[in-house]
Amino acid sequence: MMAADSGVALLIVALAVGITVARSTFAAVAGFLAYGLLLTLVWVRLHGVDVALTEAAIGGGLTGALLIGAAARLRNTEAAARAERSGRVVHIAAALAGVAVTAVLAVCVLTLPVPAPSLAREVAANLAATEVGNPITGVLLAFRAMDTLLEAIVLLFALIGVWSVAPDGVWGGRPGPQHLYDPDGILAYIARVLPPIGIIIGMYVFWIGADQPGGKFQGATILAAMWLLTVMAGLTDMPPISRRWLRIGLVAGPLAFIAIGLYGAVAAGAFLAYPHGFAKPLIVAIELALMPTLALVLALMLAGAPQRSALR
Amino acid sequence: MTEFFGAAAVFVLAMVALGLVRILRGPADADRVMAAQLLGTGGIAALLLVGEATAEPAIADVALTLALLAAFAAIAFVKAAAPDADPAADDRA
Amino acid sequence: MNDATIFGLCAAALVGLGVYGLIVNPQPLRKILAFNIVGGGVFLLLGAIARRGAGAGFGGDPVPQALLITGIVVAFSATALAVALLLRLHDETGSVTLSSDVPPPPAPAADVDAA
Amino acid sequence: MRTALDLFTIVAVTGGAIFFLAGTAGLLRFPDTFTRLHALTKADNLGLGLVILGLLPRVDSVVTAGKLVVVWLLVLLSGAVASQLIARAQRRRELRP
Amino acid sequence: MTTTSGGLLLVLAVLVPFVGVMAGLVLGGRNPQRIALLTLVAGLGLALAIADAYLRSGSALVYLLGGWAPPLGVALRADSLSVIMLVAVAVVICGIGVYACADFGTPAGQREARAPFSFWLLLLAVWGSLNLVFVSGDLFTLYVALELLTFAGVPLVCLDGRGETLRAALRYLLFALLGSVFYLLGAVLLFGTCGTLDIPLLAARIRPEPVVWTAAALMTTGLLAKTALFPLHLWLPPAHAGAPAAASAVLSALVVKGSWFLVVRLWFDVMPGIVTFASAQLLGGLGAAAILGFSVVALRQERLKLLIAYSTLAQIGYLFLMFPLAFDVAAGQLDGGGALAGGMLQAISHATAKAAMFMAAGSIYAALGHDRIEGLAGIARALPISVLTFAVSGVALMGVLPSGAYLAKKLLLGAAAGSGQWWWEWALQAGGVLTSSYVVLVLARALARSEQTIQLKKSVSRVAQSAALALAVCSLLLACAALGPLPRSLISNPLAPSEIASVLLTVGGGGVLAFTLGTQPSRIPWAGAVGGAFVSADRMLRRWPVAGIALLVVATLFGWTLATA
Repeated sequence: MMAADSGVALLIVALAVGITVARSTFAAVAGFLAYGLLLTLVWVRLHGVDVALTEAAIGGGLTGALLIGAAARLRNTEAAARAERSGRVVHIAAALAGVAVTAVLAVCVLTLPVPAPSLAREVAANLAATEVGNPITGVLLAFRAMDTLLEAIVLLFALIGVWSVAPDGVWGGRPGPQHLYDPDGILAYIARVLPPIGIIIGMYVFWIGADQPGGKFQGATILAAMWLLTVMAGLTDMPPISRRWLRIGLVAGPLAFIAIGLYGAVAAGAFLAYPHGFAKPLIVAIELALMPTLALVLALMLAGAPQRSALR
Repeated sequence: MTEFFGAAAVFVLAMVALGLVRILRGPADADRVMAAQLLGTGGIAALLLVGEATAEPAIADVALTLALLAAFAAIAFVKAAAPDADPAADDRA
Repeated sequence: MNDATIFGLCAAALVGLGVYGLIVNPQPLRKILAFNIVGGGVFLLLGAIARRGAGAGFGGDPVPQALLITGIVVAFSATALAVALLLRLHDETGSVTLSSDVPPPPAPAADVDAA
Repeated sequence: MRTALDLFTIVAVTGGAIFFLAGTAGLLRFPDTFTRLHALTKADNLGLGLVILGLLPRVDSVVTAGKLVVVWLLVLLSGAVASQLIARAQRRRELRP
Repeated sequence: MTTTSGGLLLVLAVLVPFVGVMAGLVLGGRNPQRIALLTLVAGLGLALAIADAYLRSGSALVYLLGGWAPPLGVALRADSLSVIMLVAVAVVICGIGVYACADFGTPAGQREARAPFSFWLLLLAVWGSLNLVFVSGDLFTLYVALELLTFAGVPLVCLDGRGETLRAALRYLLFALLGSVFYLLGAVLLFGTCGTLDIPLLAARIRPEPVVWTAAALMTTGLLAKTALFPLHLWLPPAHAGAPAAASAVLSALVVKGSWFLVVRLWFDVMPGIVTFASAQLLGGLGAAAILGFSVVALRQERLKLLIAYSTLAQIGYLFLMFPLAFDVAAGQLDGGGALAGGMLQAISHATAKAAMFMAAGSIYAALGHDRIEGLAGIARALPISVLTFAVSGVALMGVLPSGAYLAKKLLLGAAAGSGQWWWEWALQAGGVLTSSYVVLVLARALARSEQTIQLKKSVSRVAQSAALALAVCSLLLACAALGPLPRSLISNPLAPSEIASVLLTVGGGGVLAFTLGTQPSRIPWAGAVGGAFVSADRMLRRWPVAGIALLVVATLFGWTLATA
């Protein structure tokens, strides 16, 4: 399989070259969709199926849709951007810099210590205490649960940032444009057919996460995508961001996480620790609480800043 | 069989690589999105073949996720390119 | 040469390319893309390091793999925030240039009530 | 039995690969957006279908087999929808003065 | 390693502001402001409680999250540096919070307004993120903390929604992302080499070798880009000058300190033995270049807020002078001691004084409707408190007696003399003179008599002005540190001839500089040309491709100086 690995690696590099030098921004973004796909393949080859699932959901789905939507909206700025293109000296200097970075990193990769340091043994020795079968879930929700809590908060802050650039007049309103609903259109068709399947798959990916690759984040991404699909088809509309239920939904997951963490401080001696025998139920409870929040945050981040007054 | 799946994966990937030319060359943006969208199909095939070669059952879930989100970018493109287009206008034109 | 090394070298190339793109491309969306390419490279390097740490029955060290998932989410948040700023800049000014050669800000609103 | 199934797998996967080849050829050689779209959707979807068909006998659980079939159906569905939407968008662009 | 008593306070210091953000988000309307003010009180109390617990135990507070010890788990840790920063930031945030009440109230008749809502939530977000930066003991958690800080800081830049500020915010975000990706790359390499991300464990395992040098160079450079040290400063002037005053104060006084603090952590705690003489000189050299260059550019500014933004850039340079001074040549490693204490004192003096200065400038702007330095004549009569604030914080930055910066300078001068690095003594003294030059320039304008009585566009809240003054006075009072933790011998009789001479030299030298290099048409032609050259060099460096290449050049230089022992 070394040939396949080398082939994929070369393909990714070639694609990255294409994305970097493409004249058209749109071409670069479309290339980026394929980039996410190829990275998914690499994660599988590197035995990181959990990572592959995340990349498939984020790289293949959300980031791609976000960027391609932006590229389509910015099409009329292409000419101006091209006029601003850097000069030859900058190109040469930047190319030299890029080559130097690559060379230094390549040396680093080749001189990494052998045998490689690894925490795999520690994880294996302590996984039983977390009562989950998937080591990634064990790391994300027990050993390094703080990072996962912070990750949920990062998303929340980024969303506040996205909202904060809204025009003043439409504050509290609905994000994104109003989409027309065409009952006979193919978009409405797929927006009716796909979401039920997507919800099942999303819940399934979430549910198996405790013991096999999968988890709240990947499941939430799928749910968010399904919701956005119905919005884009005009079947539903984004809620105004001033809605109380929406605000509650945004913080419910992290707050539940913190509450369970504090319960651990009382009952198990440390913040984010789980009492003996209750680790798995509590981990599942955290994931269950986080999933709707994550789906909501992700969908709202993709929808962008409020654009329409809530009254209309 | 492992070698066979590996070879098949490489072949499908090579096809994907050729398709990338269309993404970069265009000429229309529609060509690019379409090529990217259909490369996704090739990517899923390669993924399944690689997964078979490494015998990881969870690969099917990755493929499922990719397939589910396959059309997402294309729809986002269509919607951003013509957000308020009247669908009925197509049939009149 | 094993798979971890191959993809580690691939990661090195991606970081270099992304850095090049970040410097030369004036269009902010291209910079966001380049940032994602560098990010992909860094993640790939971490993935290769995780693969090197395979052991105890795992195909890769689970700790760096978990860090990767967090990293991918953080990179997505960054992208979403940058795109939101960019689109708003475009709506507000009709241009997306980042050039500092445009005239300096005429007057900041010191307080928001006045704005 | 094993060899027969292996043979089936090899034939189906090879067939799938050939369809991918055809699809890529169409993507590169056909003259305009609409013909490319037409050729491609057919070829790639059939290609994936054959690959999945070839992999089915090797799957040891019914659930995984079901997942693979769902993958194919989903790709068919989204391919059809996306190509129609893209074709509409492209036609609208071309019709615009 | 085990959890110490009082460790849970560290968790709370991070969580309380974050929970405040979430509560404000849910309750909406005018509540974010109320919740923020409540959280200010609670957070200040927590910071003081942590300081108390630290002083009681006499050693670092540690908390093992989830009870898992590193390398598998993540530990929070508060040493003396963390405690100092936690308390200083809490005080500054409280001052800014009081000041901002005047600017960021929700207008009557509106249920919820965008700018106040965002400001109060982001203020708490910045605070929680900074606290996390100060107490986290894990390089990856620190990466997440850095990103939290960036995501909270960037929207503050463009709260008023004008195109210019949106552009500044986007530049800031993109360059900061480049910085954090460099940091992450370095952390990944360290993990690949040492198999841990925990700071004490890393310090024990790290060895001088190429991968470590690369990692250290990448991380340092990435953090410098986020701190806006010369020549990686392209994003700071428009961002800090364009933001509303309270937001500028947050960004200038606090947000840049987060990444600066991480450089301190990295150099002093992770790799004190990896640092070489040359690399420490390089870091100090960039700082010295920042002091000299940006002070001159500050003199050439026409707008007060841009002048203060450039002053921030110069002061950031000052914060890096402690690195070469802390280098123990005999032992071949970085050693805390007087230089580190001086640097920390300088950082908190700057945090308090710079927040006060931006807030005073904000009041002046609001009252006049502009902030052109040319048009400041007569403002001292109209807004005495704000001008006094500016003067006091200016004195605090100059490092003349009596101020915290004075003590800091003394400590750094002592370290320079002790290690025989006389050239840094020059840089330190020149820094004081250069700082005084732009302070004198502004004060001369503000105190000048104006022909016609000045028309105020708007009355400025007295409470807000007093909050700014209080912070400025805090900066002066830091001199009292000599009565507590620092040796009393540092402070000398302010009326001693040598002290008076030093003050006169600093202020007088600043006056001469302001007169020769300032904005008005100079009577000395070469001085105008010199000032103009600095301005064009700065404009050149602030172009994106130049800054990008500079970033890589700086990284290369660090890698090279680290490798050549």
